[in-house]
Amino acid sequence: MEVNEEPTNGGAAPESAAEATPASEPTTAERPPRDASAVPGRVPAPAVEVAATSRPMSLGVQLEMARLTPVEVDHPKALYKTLLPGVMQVPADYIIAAARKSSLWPMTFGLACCAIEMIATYMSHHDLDRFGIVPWPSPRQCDVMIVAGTVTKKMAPAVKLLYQQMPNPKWVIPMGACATNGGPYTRYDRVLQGVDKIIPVDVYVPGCPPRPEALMDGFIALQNKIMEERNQVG
Amino acid sequence: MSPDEKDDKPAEETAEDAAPAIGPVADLFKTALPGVSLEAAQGALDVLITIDGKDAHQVLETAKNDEALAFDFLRNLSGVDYEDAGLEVVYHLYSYTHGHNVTVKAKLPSQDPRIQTVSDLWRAADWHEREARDMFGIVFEGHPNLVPILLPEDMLDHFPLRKDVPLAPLEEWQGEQLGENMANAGHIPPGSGFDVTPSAEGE
Amino acid sequence: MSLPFLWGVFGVNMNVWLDAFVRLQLVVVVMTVTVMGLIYLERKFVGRLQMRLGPMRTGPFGTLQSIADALKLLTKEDLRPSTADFWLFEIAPYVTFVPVFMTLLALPFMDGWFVRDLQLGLFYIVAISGVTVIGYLMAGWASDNKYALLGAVRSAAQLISYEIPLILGVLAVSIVAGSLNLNAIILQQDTVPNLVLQPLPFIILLTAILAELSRRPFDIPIGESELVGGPWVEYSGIRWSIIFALTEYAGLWGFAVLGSLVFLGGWEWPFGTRSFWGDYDFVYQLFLVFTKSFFIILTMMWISATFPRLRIDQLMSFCWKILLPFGFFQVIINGIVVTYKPSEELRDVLLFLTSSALLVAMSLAIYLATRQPSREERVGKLLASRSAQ
Amino acid sequence: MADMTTEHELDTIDVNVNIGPQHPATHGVFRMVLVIDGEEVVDLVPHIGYMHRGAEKLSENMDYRQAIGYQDRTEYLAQFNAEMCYVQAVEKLAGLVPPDRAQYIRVILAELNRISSHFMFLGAFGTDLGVFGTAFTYAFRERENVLDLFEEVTGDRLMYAYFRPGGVAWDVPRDFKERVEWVCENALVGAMDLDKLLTDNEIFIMRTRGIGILNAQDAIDYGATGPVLRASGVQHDLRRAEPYSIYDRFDFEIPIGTNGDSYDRYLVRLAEIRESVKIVRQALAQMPEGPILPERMPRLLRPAAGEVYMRCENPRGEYGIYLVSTGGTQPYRLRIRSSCFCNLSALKHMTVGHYVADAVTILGSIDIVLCEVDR
Repeated sequence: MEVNEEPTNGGAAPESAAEATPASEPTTAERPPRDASAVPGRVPAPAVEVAATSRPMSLGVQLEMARLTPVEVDHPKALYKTLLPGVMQVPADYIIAAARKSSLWPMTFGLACCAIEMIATYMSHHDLDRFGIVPWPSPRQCDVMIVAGTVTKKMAPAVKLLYQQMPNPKWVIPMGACATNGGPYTRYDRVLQGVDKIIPVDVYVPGCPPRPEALMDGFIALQNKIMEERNQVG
Repeated sequence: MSPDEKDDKPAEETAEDAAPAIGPVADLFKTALPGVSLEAAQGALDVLITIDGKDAHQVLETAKNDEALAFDFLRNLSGVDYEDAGLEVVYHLYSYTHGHNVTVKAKLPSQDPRIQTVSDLWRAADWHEREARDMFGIVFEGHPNLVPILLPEDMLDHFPLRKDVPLAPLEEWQGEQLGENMANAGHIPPGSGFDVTPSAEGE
Repeated sequence: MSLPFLWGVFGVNMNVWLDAFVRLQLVVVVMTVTVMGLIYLERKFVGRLQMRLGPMRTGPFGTLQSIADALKLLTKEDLRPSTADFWLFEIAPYVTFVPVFMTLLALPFMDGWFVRDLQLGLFYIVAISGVTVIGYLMAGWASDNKYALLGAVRSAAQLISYEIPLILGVLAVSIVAGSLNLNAIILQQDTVPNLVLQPLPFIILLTAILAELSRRPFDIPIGESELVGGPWVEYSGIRWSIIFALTEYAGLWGFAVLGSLVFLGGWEWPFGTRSFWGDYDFVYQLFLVFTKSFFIILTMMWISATFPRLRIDQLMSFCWKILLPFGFFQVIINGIVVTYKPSEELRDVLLFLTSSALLVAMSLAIYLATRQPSREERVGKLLASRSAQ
Repeated sequence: MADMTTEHELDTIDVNVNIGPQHPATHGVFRMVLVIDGEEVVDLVPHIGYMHRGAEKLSENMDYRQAIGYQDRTEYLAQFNAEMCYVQAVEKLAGLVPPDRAQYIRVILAELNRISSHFMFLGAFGTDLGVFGTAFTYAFRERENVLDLFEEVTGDRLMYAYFRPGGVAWDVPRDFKERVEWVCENALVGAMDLDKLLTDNEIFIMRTRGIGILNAQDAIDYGATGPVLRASGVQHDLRRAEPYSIYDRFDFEIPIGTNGDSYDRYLVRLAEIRESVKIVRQALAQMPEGPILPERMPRLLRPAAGEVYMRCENPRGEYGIYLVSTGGTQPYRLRIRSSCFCNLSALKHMTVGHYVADAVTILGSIDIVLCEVDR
């Protein structure tokens, strides 16, 4: 059965998406291949299961896809940028960015195993409070959202809502492989392959789960990013 | 005192012919349920009793109420998809009074699997049955609220653990694209696993 | 005035309004600096209790941390929910904060220095500090959020019910001192601080202050693990920092100074009215007042770091069934002792005896009310008693 | 005019409060809708499934050894116990018998993992009751010691994949015995500190005694196991009732509570820390030298066709692996029986009738791990 190759109409899909699908020889078997008899221990990249295209996508999955549209991002102009004359803005940018950098308040938003490493980072062994980072329960008073764990498609609308509730300027740190691109669970269809599909992301922290030092390194990288982007951020 | 049938079980793969001795629980079941056709076998740890789906409720009710069996703890209830051989609902039971175990396997057709609920016998079954319905589409008649528990509430026709549902394809890396073209996040390339009609993407 | 040289230098004869304005500005500056210091102190002190370092990176030893927090909160986008009631939402932070700031007016920090010497200073402070409840209710109702409403109703119940023990504690002392004017109360304490005369009202006042500021054992409204954030869950940025940070820490400082003036003898107690350094003796008086209030603040922070949170009904029954009756007894007994005008020493001894007897009675009542079965009964065979390990 | 005389019946409406997926008290992504009348909980509707990420489906498409990783990530507070359960299930099917030294290493690491999981519970339970940071930091001081030891042995802080069908991946470092002894010593000190902080604290007792009572019969009916069951007075521990691995060589008591409330659940877990230290010390004393993997390990593991329901005593209850194999290299069906899934189903039964603040306490006292609930 021929794998449909024509790009979707409406031009929105850039060409790069077309050949992103691996060259796949159409397998005729109705069922996906069962015995991975190749080299033991290594799962070969399975051919794209053509069988799926024959099944109509169930209504539930379509309803869910509609809920997973990404968040629209607005960067409002800062008040001091409109009031202060140009020459005064540079020092003002520097001071305000330094203040924001040294008092990042993340939201207590642990999802899965990475949450345990996040809690370990707040505790006395690797103390995040030294950087002025205090976890805060309510999204209204937070600057950073640490997505620590797998974002499933059932949880994605809640993540979007929390992101929209946070006041600007806000940043997102997807912690761990699951939040970056689905991690070990990426092949399951109920898991969102990376939180950057629904909200814009600033600093990715790799690891499964990343060590507390890796999360601290992520925070320091975010601090440097805040200092670099001090004139663009509102 | 561990049930005796566990230690007389020789290593299984050595002798296919000398089938391990079936535990005493099977005989208790046969005496308690003369009318029902059940075939017993000896699994790695417990006795396996295979019955047909229709008289599952009757077997399990006697298992719980009969004082010789007295299985008052439903350990685990899981569905298994044997593709052509149909579906199967497996009940693992344990009795606190006698301390013995049993595995009851109820066979179901794979097209329209229906079985009587056991949530009236054990309240533990309530959530396990809802999960079996989510994953395999087995309908448990008489269940108080058969609402999806692990899947979103409105996903009633997608059963992920069935053998014919494939794994999701690897969507392309979204990181760099996000910068200039937000509309494309979450885009599923054509020809990949999901037959996504453009309208569904909400262009 | 113990600060003659200050006014003389300016050579400006102040009219009343300008004088009040200058003193107010002085109090505002001192308050903001102290609030920032308290926030930094709380994070460091509670961090130290939890074997953590607390802020270290911003400035040497993290000293600029609260400045960074304040500046960040200033430049945050302050959201307002679209369905929120506009004017109520805007005014609520100010209605919460202004009364707390106004209580600082009547506090005499030094021998002669205060913004206004009110004859009913104590009465004024207690009355004004009751207005913050309205601010909480406005915030809770205006932000159209179920959590906020529940938090507001809970905090209203708590603050109003703990207002009365606060009044009784303060009333008992004013009967002893014979006047509501804070200066008179302090001058009366030159030989023996009121804490010795009146231990029970001091305990009642401390508990009531903890509840008034919703600090740890009594922080039902902002119970993080239950209803998140209390009435100001919808506020963000500068509005939230006014309600949460300024109100709580300014109130903490204000009440701590009040407690030290009324009970620990303020700047009067150890040295009486003798002046050591002539015009500059306001230095050691200020030092005395601040060290005493510093100790009260530290004990409050220590309590807030170690105690779990009370449930709302336990909190209410503790106030109505224990603090109130003993407060009333204390006031009645003080009245009796004072009206019979015994000699000076006999009055002090009588006051001390009755008050400490009542304190023992109260702690007995608390023990009976919260009596738990003994450790063996509760724990028994489960955990070997601590000594056995 | 009639109703002017009768006292007008004030009709209050029940407010339903949604303690949503993101909430400091829900240990992850568990959502419960409380229908409350004033402060009292009238009804509770739990919603789970926010962390359902298909560990079972994915392990059915992977080799037997690759599926070990999913056990760590499913039960991420007691990884060694979960791995031990899965690995023993595969061994039962494949007929492998691990050498003694490997069995001892497994028991020592599993019991140490039970200690670190209980410390995590003590910290989280203290936070639910309001001691915001203090309980957590003291509990984590001990937990970091245990994690450092695990890192020396397996190389990773949280996701070990150290147990293999047939034994363990590699041998333990030479100073293993002294390190484990030092960690046990600290665990006892830590348990005593938290005991001092919480057990005799009046407010803690008032908040937890008599809250969320689950009597023995309901606990069995809901399928609750582990500390929740033992707090209700049922003397059932898989290490004693159905001894697996080499647990029948150690003697230890099974702490059981009396009236099944949140306070007893806290005490049972605190007592279990001391029992686990006893087991570890006995295992250390008896640990023999020798190989850690059987000589004849098949390169490609193909267990015989058949099925097994292997169950182990995890810190939160009975963790079962129902493994069906059709002789191939991939498990045909792997079903994880989660202990928190059943304990959580009893939440509504325990919470209705209490206050909102108690609902959070009861949820904390069950000590749930959301990834294990949703798998």
